Amino acid sequence: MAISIQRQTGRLLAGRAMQAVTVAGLVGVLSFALVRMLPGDMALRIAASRYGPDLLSGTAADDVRAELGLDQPLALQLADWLGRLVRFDLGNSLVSGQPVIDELAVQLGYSLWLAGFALALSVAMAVPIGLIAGLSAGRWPDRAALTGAILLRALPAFVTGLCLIILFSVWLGWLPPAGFGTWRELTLPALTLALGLAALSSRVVRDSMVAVAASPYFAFARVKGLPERTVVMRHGLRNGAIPVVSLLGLQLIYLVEGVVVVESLFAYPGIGHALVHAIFARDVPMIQGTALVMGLVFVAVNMLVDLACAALDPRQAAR
Amino acid sequence: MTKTKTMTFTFSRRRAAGAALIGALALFGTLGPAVIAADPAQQDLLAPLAPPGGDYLLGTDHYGRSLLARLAHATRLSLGLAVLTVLSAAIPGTLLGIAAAWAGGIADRALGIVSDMILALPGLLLVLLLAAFAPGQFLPLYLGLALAQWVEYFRVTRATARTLLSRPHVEASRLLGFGPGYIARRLILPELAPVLATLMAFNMGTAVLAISTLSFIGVGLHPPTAEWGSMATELLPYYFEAPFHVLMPAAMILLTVLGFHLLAGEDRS
Amino acid sequence: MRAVSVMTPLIAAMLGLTCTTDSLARDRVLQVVGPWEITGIDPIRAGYVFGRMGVAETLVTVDGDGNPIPALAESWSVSDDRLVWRFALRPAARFHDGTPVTAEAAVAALEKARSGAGVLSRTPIAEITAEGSDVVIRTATPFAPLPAFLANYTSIVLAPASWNGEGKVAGIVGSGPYRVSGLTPPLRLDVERFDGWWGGSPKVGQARYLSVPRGETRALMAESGEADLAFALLPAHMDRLRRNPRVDVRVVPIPRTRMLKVNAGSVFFDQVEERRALSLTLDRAGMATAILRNPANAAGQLLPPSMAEWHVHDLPPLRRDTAEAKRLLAAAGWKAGQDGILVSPDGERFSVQLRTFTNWPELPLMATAMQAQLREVGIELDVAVGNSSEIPAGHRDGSLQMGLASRNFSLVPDPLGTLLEDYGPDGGEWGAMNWSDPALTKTLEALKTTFDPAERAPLRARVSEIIQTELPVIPIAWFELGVAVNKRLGSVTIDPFEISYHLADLTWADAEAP
Amino acid sequence: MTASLEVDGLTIASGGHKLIRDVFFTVRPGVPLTLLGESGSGKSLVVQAIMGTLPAELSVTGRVVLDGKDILGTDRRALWGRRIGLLPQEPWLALDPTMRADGQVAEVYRHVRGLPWSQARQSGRARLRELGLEAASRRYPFQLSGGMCQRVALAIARAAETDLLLADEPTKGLDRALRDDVANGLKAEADRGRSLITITHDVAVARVLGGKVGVMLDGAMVEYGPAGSVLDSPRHDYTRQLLMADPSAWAPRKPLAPRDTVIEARGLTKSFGGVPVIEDVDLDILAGEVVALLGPSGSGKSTLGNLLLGLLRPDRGEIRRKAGLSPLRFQKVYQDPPSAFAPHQTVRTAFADLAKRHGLDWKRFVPLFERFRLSSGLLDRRPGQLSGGELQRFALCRVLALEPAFVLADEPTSRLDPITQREVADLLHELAAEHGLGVLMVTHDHAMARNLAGRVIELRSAEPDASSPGGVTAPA
Repeated sequence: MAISIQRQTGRLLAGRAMQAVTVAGLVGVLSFALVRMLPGDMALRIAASRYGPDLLSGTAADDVRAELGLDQPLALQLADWLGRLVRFDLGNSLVSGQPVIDELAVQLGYSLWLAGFALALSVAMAVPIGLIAGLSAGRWPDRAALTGAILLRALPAFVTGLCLIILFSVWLGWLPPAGFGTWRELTLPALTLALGLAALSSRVVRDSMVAVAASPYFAFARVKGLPERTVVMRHGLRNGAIPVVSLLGLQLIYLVEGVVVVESLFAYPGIGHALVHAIFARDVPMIQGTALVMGLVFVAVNMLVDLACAALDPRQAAR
Repeated sequence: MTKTKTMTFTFSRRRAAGAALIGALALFGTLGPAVIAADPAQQDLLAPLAPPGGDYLLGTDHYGRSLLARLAHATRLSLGLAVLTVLSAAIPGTLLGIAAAWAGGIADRALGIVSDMILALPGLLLVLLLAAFAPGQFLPLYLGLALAQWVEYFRVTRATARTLLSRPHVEASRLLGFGPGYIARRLILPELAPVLATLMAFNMGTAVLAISTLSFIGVGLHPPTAEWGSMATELLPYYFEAPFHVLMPAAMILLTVLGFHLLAGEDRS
Repeated sequence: MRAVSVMTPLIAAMLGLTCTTDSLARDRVLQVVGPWEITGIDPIRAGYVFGRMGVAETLVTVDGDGNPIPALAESWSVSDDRLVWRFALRPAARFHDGTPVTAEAAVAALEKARSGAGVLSRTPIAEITAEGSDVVIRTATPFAPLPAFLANYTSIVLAPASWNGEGKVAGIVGSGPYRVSGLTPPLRLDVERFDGWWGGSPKVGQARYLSVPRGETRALMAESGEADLAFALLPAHMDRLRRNPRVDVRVVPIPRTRMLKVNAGSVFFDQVEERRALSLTLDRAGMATAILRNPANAAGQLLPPSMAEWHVHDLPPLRRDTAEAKRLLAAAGWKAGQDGILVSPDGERFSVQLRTFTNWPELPLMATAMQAQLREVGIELDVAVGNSSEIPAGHRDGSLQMGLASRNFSLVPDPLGTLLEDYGPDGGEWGAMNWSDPALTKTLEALKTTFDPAERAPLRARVSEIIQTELPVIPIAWFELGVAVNKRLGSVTIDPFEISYHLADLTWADAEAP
Repeated sequence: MTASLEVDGLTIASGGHKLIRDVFFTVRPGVPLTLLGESGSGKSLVVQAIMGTLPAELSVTGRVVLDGKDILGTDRRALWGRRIGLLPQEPWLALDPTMRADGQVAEVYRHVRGLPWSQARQSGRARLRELGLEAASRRYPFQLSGGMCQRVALAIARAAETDLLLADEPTKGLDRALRDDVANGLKAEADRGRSLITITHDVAVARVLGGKVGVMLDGAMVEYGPAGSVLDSPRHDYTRQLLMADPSAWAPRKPLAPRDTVIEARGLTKSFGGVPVIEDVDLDILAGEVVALLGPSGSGKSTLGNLLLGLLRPDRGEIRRKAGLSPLRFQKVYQDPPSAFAPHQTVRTAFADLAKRHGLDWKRFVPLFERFRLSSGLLDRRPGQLSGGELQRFALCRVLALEPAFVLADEPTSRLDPITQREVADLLHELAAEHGLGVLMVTHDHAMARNLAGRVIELRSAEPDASSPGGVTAPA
């Protein structure tokens, strides 16, 4: 059986690796093509992002055009990118001039910290709330949790974030409103994201717990004479976690790209911010690089989710 | 599967409340602009951020424009956009999902790869690039959101339809001579309905919030268009002077999400 | 239930940490926040932040009134033919790597600046050479504003070690009172005191610049005491901050004007009557009150009163008079059409696109306000909020009809630099479009070569007057920089030219005696 | 300590409707009690009343006396696993799918009996060893057969060592061989001095257990007494019917007169994921005969049937149908009747849609409904509101409306109670005779196969560890 699980894992990894390569190629070509089809003068856009509107001028743009070879044939530029991609070279940002890979390393790092912390916070909130709501389905704790979830779900992130800053930074003075580097700066943006995520995942935990609580094995665990707490911990959590894990995977993906609002509100560097700026600036290598990294994160997260599900659920491991 | 779920669309009190809420919003959006005399673009720079009550029922925004009139126009646009986006994503997504599950084999695998690719493409990239083609316009936002959302329906439908198709009652129907159309319409869709309803209710909110996110990063609709997300974003700097004004469009989003949730019915388990 | 009990110690731990780090937080890193992102490390992209944070210096800088004063150059002189400038470097100046600031190093840095998109590339400089400890600059034609061009951040002097073998900037080794201790583009720059600075030892040991794009966040950072200096406050937040006992709000007028650029070659704006009508339609006072929260910012003329040598006090200010505007438009041949929008004799509807951008958050707001105001006289405005490059792009391909921009007249601290670029015979990407005036061109040329202040004054007034009459651009509002200063800081100077935060002069007001 | 349980005057009502009326019995150590009755007779409610797990909306009166104390109406949670143990029905569902077998036994020792983990694990493994499950202790439930799961559940019940053990339909879903195994296991528990209550519809289980038997019908106890007397000389009609319905008690059917071949298979071979399930099978079904396809679970019975119907494609071999027959005339009857109907459709809709699809007149169904004793009131119900027997009869109507030539009946009676089972089997046999229908009946019940079918085909087991694939052994 151990062998079959290993073989299974191997096949899964190979499949995901194939997917990663396809994603890489597709994302690169697609973003290149779309960006080049966009209306407007690309060189001017890049110059505007590089030098700011005060220093922006047509001559600056002409220099940019010549420097970057934007007047070369498109096919040549694309082939150039693909050729470098094979050598794991993503090129330099057209705006900052730094290697894309260096910028992404910084930004992706911060994004993953933020996303990971937000995810952890959301789990820390969603699991107990969902558990209580699920085990009291239809009664007031369930209703209260649902109301809270809808409220948090419906508030734009910038409103939630602003309320948190006012509460934790201005009134209580506990945490800084913006910045990055230590866990203190990380907490508020992560909490903003976590509240939105927990709104959804607490409901999934709840639904999953309702299903588990109605299952014959849950009833049997009680009948065995196990204390309620043991029943929940030993037979509820793990079974209840299986659907939640796949959701967490989806949420992590959403987090890595969907944090633009939070990044901008809390002045936090990240990949969402990088992508938006790259698109505004028509910074093709950065767009390709960010999209590529996000695609690969997607593939990697999916793989982790598969592995986690297999670890949680022996039936999936054997399939 | 010893328990059989019954999919009766009972009109519970919860559903009635949801329908009433959505109905009220729809009414506000359709009749409001006609009934409310104030022009949503009419400015009064000498009376910005007037509190509710007084000359303007809900007060004025930062240009002294009637918030009531703007909310009514915004409701028409935002609610319409949400419904349109969700339908444009749900219908093809569901149909393709059923088709993939039915066809199986290469077609299924191909569609699966396409959906995986779209999921792997950052949704934000798609929307922003489309929006860059026609900045400030309605169409790219709508297209981008629908394009990013259909995959969800496709995946849910495909997974559910695949297990449904292997169930004895579907096999029996095939042996009894029923075709794919009947099976999809009468056997699969009713079973999918609760899941789809929940998904759609959620995505209504997601669509409105996505637009507010876009207007936050400066990719909104042309001024003076009123839309919930951009209203909240524009009023955000005045959070201290006029917190109520920021919360009003947010409250509209809340009511929409709440209404569709109630309408979609009980949480599925 | 169990999970709740797991959460409790977690929360307790977090609160505990909060308290301990809160007491450590007074380790005195001066925090500066502003909206500007650090888009790279090379001077032309991000030199402003190195200049403002006291990392790098220019040969010359300016005082609060915009007069050139010595910086890295102790003194300077210009030859009698006004073609040769000689800057004497401070012998005590050292780069952060310990090497002396030599004339050769300065020349190398300036040559780099001249070859890029920096302001030096727009001067008639013929040659830069090192002669002993002097930097010698030869210009092809007499060029009076040269010191101002040297004060711009793109002209900072960096040590040779700043460049790698390929001639790209690899790190910032400047000569200012602070040296870089950490840089995370695009958001953060950390600096620490450089003890070898020629000007003495700064009081504040460490400082940080954090780019905070949202105005709300900047205000809240000032309010919570997290930021010591918060720049570019939004008007909406200043009143609240003024009531905060810990914060001092300073408002400094800066040489910047929001203005409408119009295509004077288009059927809509080719006659001066049309441009005047446009100007008369705009409710500057309303916008300045509602949006900028200060009616004094309504621009009565292009250049603000703070630019004392250029602002003409007795020039009648631009005003609002919609009746007069309608009359002028009618005189120019525009008649109201069926939907209330004006129509030209050729049947062209007065419907124009206004391009603007979000780098300054008030621009889209003002555009929307103008949209409603122009509507009153029958002009339909389609507001397109996009990227700042769309205005120069539209200027170049002729597709621009109107653009709303914020123009900096102190990029080169002498506005002449900007004016030359914007109102020359061919217009400028951020100035006149399809418009020129021989008298203006002649006056500007004269200013370029006039070194005597007394001769310059009437010429400057002439420039302002011509622009006020002809309105190649329509001034809308002047600019002020709102800064929240935490009261624990002393000796704060806000530089209207945004060249320096003067960190080296700052003190901790509540610092105990050592 | 041993327990005795006395139930007296137990009545359970929902609203005004009495679901259980005046049930009484006594259980003593070593004398097991078996409650016998078909599904819907209220047996499970009795168990729930003893356990204290009845839904709150049901009202309950009477007495449930455990060792002299009336426990009805008290919270019995503290007694679970200590005084009262339960052997669940369908243990493959009642075992935690994500926990290995030994853990599920050991946790009783740890959390109920308070042993340290190391001892708890040892004891858990010892219990499994006693039941011959040593090899299975590190496996997950999905890796165990139904019988093994039942034994794991028994090990759990044994670990708790409660004096009173309730077994709720312990043989549900098991085939005959496993059934006897489970019954003997329960018997052993009773012999160890425990008080045992078993609920079943299987007369054979009651016979093995001995002790006392109570027969339940519509919520009432119609007969109660020592197993020997109740099962050998029943006094109540219903008890007699129940005994008669067991396939072993059926009289062999008159052999039918088969006519020409409706479907034949030659050299059929099918494997799943590289594991051969069917290898080189030849088969002929003639019009007007019932052929039984026998074999233990996993032997490929259903696969063979589905190959014949074209629901699966064979890897090799061919299937020939009688020329000129529309594919619609090859039909199937399913094992689990509720799953063969769309859960949200009323039966009327299902038939109306069928009529519309094939241009049939509704009148055509009416005599079928009458023949199968299906009143028109049932038509407006959904599958969830009908009994298994009713649904299976509707399924037969639905199939017959298309005038089939061949019907694959895939264990059509295994989910039905004995009386309905007999009824459905009889119907199939009659229809084969009347309509010249070829019936292939998949079953694992030898008695039924022998008594019902003209021919019996037996497939050998193709268990994963057995190297020999399934094949036809002995056409009778």
